[in-house]
Amino acid sequence: MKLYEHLGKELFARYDIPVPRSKLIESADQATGAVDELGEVVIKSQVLSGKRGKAGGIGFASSPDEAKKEAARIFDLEIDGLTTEKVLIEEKIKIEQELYLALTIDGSAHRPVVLASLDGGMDVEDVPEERMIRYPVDVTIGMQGYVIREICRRMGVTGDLRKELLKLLPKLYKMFRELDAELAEINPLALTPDGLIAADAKVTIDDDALYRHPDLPRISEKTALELKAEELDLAYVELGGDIAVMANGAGITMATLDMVQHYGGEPANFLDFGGGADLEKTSKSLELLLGTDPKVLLINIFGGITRCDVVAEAFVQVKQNKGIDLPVSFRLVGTNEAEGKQILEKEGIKTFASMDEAVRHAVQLSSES
Amino acid sequence: MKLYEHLGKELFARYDIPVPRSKLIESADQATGAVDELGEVVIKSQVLSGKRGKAGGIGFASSPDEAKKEAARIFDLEIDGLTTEKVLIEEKIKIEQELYLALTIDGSAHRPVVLASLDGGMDVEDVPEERMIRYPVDVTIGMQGYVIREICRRMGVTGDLRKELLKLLPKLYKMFRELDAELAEINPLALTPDGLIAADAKVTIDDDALYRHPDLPRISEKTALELKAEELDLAYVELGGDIAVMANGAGITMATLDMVQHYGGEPANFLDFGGGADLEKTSKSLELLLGTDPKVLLINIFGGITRCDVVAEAFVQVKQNKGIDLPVSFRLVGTNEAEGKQILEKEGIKTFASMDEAVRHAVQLSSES
Amino acid sequence: MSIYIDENTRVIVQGITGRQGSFHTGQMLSYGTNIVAGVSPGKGGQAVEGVPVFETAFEAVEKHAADASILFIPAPFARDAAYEALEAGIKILVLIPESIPLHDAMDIMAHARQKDAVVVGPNTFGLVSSGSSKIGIMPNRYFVPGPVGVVSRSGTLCYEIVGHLTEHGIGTTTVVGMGGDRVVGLHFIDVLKKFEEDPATETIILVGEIGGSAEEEAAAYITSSISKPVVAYLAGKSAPPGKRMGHAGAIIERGRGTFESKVEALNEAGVKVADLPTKVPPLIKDALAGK
Amino acid sequence: MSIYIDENTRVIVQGITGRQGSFHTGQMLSYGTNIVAGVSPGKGGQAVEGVPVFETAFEAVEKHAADASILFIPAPFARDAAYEALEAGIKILVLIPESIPLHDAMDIMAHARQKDAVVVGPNTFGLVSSGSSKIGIMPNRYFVPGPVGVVSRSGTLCYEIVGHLTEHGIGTTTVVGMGGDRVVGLHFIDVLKKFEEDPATETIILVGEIGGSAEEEAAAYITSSISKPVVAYLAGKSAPPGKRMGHAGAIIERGRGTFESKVEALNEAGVKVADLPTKVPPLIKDALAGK
Repeated sequence: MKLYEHLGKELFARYDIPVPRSKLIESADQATGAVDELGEVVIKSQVLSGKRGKAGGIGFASSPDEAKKEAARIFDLEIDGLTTEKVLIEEKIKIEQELYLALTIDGSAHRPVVLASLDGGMDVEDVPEERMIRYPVDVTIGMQGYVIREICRRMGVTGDLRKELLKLLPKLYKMFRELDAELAEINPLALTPDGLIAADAKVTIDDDALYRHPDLPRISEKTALELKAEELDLAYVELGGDIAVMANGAGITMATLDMVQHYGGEPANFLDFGGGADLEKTSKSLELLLGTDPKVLLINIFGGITRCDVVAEAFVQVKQNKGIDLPVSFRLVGTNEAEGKQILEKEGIKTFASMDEAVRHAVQLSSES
Repeated sequence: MKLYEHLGKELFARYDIPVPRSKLIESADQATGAVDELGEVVIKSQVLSGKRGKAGGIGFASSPDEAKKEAARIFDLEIDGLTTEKVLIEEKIKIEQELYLALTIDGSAHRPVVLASLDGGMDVEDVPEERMIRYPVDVTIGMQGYVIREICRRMGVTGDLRKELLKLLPKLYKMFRELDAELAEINPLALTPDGLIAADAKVTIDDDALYRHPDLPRISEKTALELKAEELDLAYVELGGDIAVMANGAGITMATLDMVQHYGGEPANFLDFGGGADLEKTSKSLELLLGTDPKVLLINIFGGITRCDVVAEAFVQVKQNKGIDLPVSFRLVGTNEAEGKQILEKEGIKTFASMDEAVRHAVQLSSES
Repeated sequence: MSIYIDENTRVIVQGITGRQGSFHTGQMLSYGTNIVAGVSPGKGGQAVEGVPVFETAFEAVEKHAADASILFIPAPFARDAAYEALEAGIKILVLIPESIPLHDAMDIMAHARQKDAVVVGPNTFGLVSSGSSKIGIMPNRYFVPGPVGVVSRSGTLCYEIVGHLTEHGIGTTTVVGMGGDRVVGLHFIDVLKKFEEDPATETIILVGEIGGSAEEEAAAYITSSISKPVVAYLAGKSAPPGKRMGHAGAIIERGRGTFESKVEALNEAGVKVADLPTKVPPLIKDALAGK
Repeated sequence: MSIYIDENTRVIVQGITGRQGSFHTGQMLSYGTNIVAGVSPGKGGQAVEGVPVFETAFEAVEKHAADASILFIPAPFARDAAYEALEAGIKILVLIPESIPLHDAMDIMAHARQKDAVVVGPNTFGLVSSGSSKIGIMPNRYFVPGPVGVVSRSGTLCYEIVGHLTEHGIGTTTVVGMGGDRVVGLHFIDVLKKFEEDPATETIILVGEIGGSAEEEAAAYITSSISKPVVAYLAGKSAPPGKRMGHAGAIIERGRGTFESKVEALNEAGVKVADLPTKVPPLIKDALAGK
């Protein structure tokens, strides 16, 4: 779950990481008072995108009028396909240097990794490798002083800035671990006459760990349909084509979409209803797909932990209760395959043994209809 | 630093470990109100000794008069050589079973160790080995559920009692680690109709870690002189003989006392002024010893990190400033030995090279004076 | 021959009394897996499919000298159970559950490293040494002995591909599911190394997908250290790019992670990348024939 | 021969610019210790006694391939410095500081176990392979080569005894200070095992003291595994008993810990216990003479 900058900064403040004074607004009118309160200000679109700066989502103002004008401009901006719902107005801090500092998870190392650079700012992805320090952290001992001293040594940082980092990094790490963050990024981390200040905040929380953070807000970038899918604990993404695809397992679902495209079809969605789904979850998945009004339905089941008889029964149930009157291409193999086929055959539904055939049939159906 | 039961229980409560309702009193008169407040009560001497129960330091009362009488009796009691300054009056809880539960440090394993038994109470030291479960805890992962389940399995505990222990042990462990405890013992841990309640508390905090616990009270079992020594960061214990002993290192100080006794002398004290003491600390140590008015002074220095010249200089300084007019047996070897001897010889002070000779000389001097 | 496990591997099932635990215990037994005990706190003394159930993993390991474990434990309790297995002395730990928090997975991996144990998963179908032992949830019938080693990030897609092989009469030595999460115990490199050392494995299939840099790392490793032919299939060619938060991911990946980057890296390493799952068996046949 | 360290052991000094660090760097160098670098944050680029100083242990190890470290760091910062050394790859870590909190010491030992490193101390004088290398703070002149291995819980008392040996013309192979704290890295058993394996060590001195159960554990180990003669000296015969808090200590010690218990256990193991430090050399002479 990605957090808006202003929420990320709230968490920073909770962990005693310095952030600028600020005001959050929902319309340009609210911007006028901010300058009186904060002096010269920075005006920032609250969108969940790494491209905000380059897209013009950040402005500056030193008078109420200017602030209102800039806020209005930013509220109108579309950034990376996203609209601006809220704008954060912050005091303009005196930046002497822009650092980059992040904690994220390095899957290759199985560890949290510190990324740190003296070359923070907008083009940080282009910083040469030797100027971007990476340090994987041992979770059994956490963020010790020596880690920070070594990072500083590699960056060539000494003196007061090192002292500041020795204070700041343990706080960021504590937050990262305690809040189950996947990412806690500060870019730029501003060196000011008052020390280090987090001028931005990019925080992502692990969705699978949200259950243990009831106090965190719930933010979703999903469409209404995707939200409904989420409630059913389904991995669902809208794609815009006309062949609705339902499969079990992320890899095979992806491969199914690839194959649909390979044979010239257009998938309507990604829907992985997971491994070992029960009758109810399977039925709900089907109903959700049917609700999107596709031209063709492609079901691709390779049962391992998922049982073919359960899928077949769910299909029959939905057919009987709600009706399924679009063309269906049904592939069904794996665990309890015979039982599943029998259930479907009683209803006059044929299945394919081959994924390839099933996909080609579905593409064929979509071009016919 | 050992904590009185009532302080241990305050810490338990801070970590959400259930303790009985209670009242702390400093004179028997204050006991009368307790029964009205708490009903039937237990009256307990607050002394830092494991022998309290057997020494009669615990009483019971169900009326104000009885409470006052019992409290008075306990205030008058001497337990293990200690007097009772405070008494804890607690509600009498309904005990169905007495367990024993402790966390301490097992030096052999380099780890915290859980000690747990279904046979809690006064004679817990005699519980047969197979009924006293020990489980060393891995500090890199802490008190996980599996540890508690395994302890329960070995104890033969299931059901509700296991659930209670699954709640309680993580709290005790958290306290143990966060407060730098050497010991956190609950004996008895009372199983009551309301669940587990800590009916006693024996908590010892690591002296070397007190600096990071400014919020904890400071409790001392030391004499005035020992407290003064503590301020100087000296390991000092009064022993009652007439030969004052000063040496560097706990082992050699002990061995010096052993040898004094071996040759028929009576050491006045244990004083280890540590390794690598500077001039000031060495002088202060000497002054402290002289202040105890011994018959003979025995100095036994084997300089490693301690420098002989520093000790010699300190001795001369004290002699010149305050005067040293008792017989001295001075042994001085090791780092910068030549320089040390030279300093002392200028003042007409001879030294021994052998510890054996120096000790025998000191015993001789004490029998002469 | 087999890597990681064989018919002598003594397996315990943690969470054996649950719906999935008991079902797959039966499946594994019928495959031939040497399941020696189960664990389910509060249910010690029971039996599931004839397998004795114990209160703790310690007890199970103590009484049945087990060396591997498979976990069917809900995600919130998985870390505790994994620690238990590792502490009890288990050296091969298969984590079936999905949705284990990433920080819990990192904790598990750190502890496994201390204990010199191999973790498969989480979010994996497990692993199988074909014909001798399976510790996992994959359908039994496709995993027949043969000369091909398979390592996969995804589950069902792997069955699909192994199923195609079976149809073509080609069996497998060992099939390893790495697991679909961002933090998993085994990486392609670990398994490739084992396949290279395994005399029974003649050729290798790598089933990857977009995201992360595991395939690119595998490609570099294949170039430097693998002499056997490798065939790959990658899922996700048609996937739209996700929106990224911050720059850390990009800094870590350094231009890797896309379908194109992976195909390019693998091709450079001499790996043939099939464009459909059905194209894998012909490529394998070529490889086995030394073409 | 020597155990743990020899003239090839490459040593760094953490806290080299402090009063004790710099003094003992000089002492160790004059003993012949191969000190390759020092560490002192904020003082990188300086030199102490000709030894180059670096910002971090990583840098020192990276540039000088060190394998051992000695710590002169104030107790509150010792754990961090110890972690640093271990993480940088140091395999022999000597912790000189007194008063390291017990929980910090446990943390250090847990991490050292992960890293397969040997920790000597804390609160130790270190260790010396006589005539070739010393990593510690003991006075140089008493540690001359010879056939006796010495392991001690206390420092100065150990010098005293080694000093008596020297007066009698008897030298040492290796002398190890275990450290005086409740949690120390090496126990008697670890060092006894090394002495048993070391062909140069003909006989062993064990210097113990009251409290804990290390001597009793050593006695049991000597009975089962040590063939060489062992002589012991124990301090604390005259010490008054301390007041005990709770029962946990007694449960752990199980009747061990007193002077009498230790003497009895050692005697039963065939160890001669000297009643004065001066009595150690004659007993060693007897042992060397095969009496």
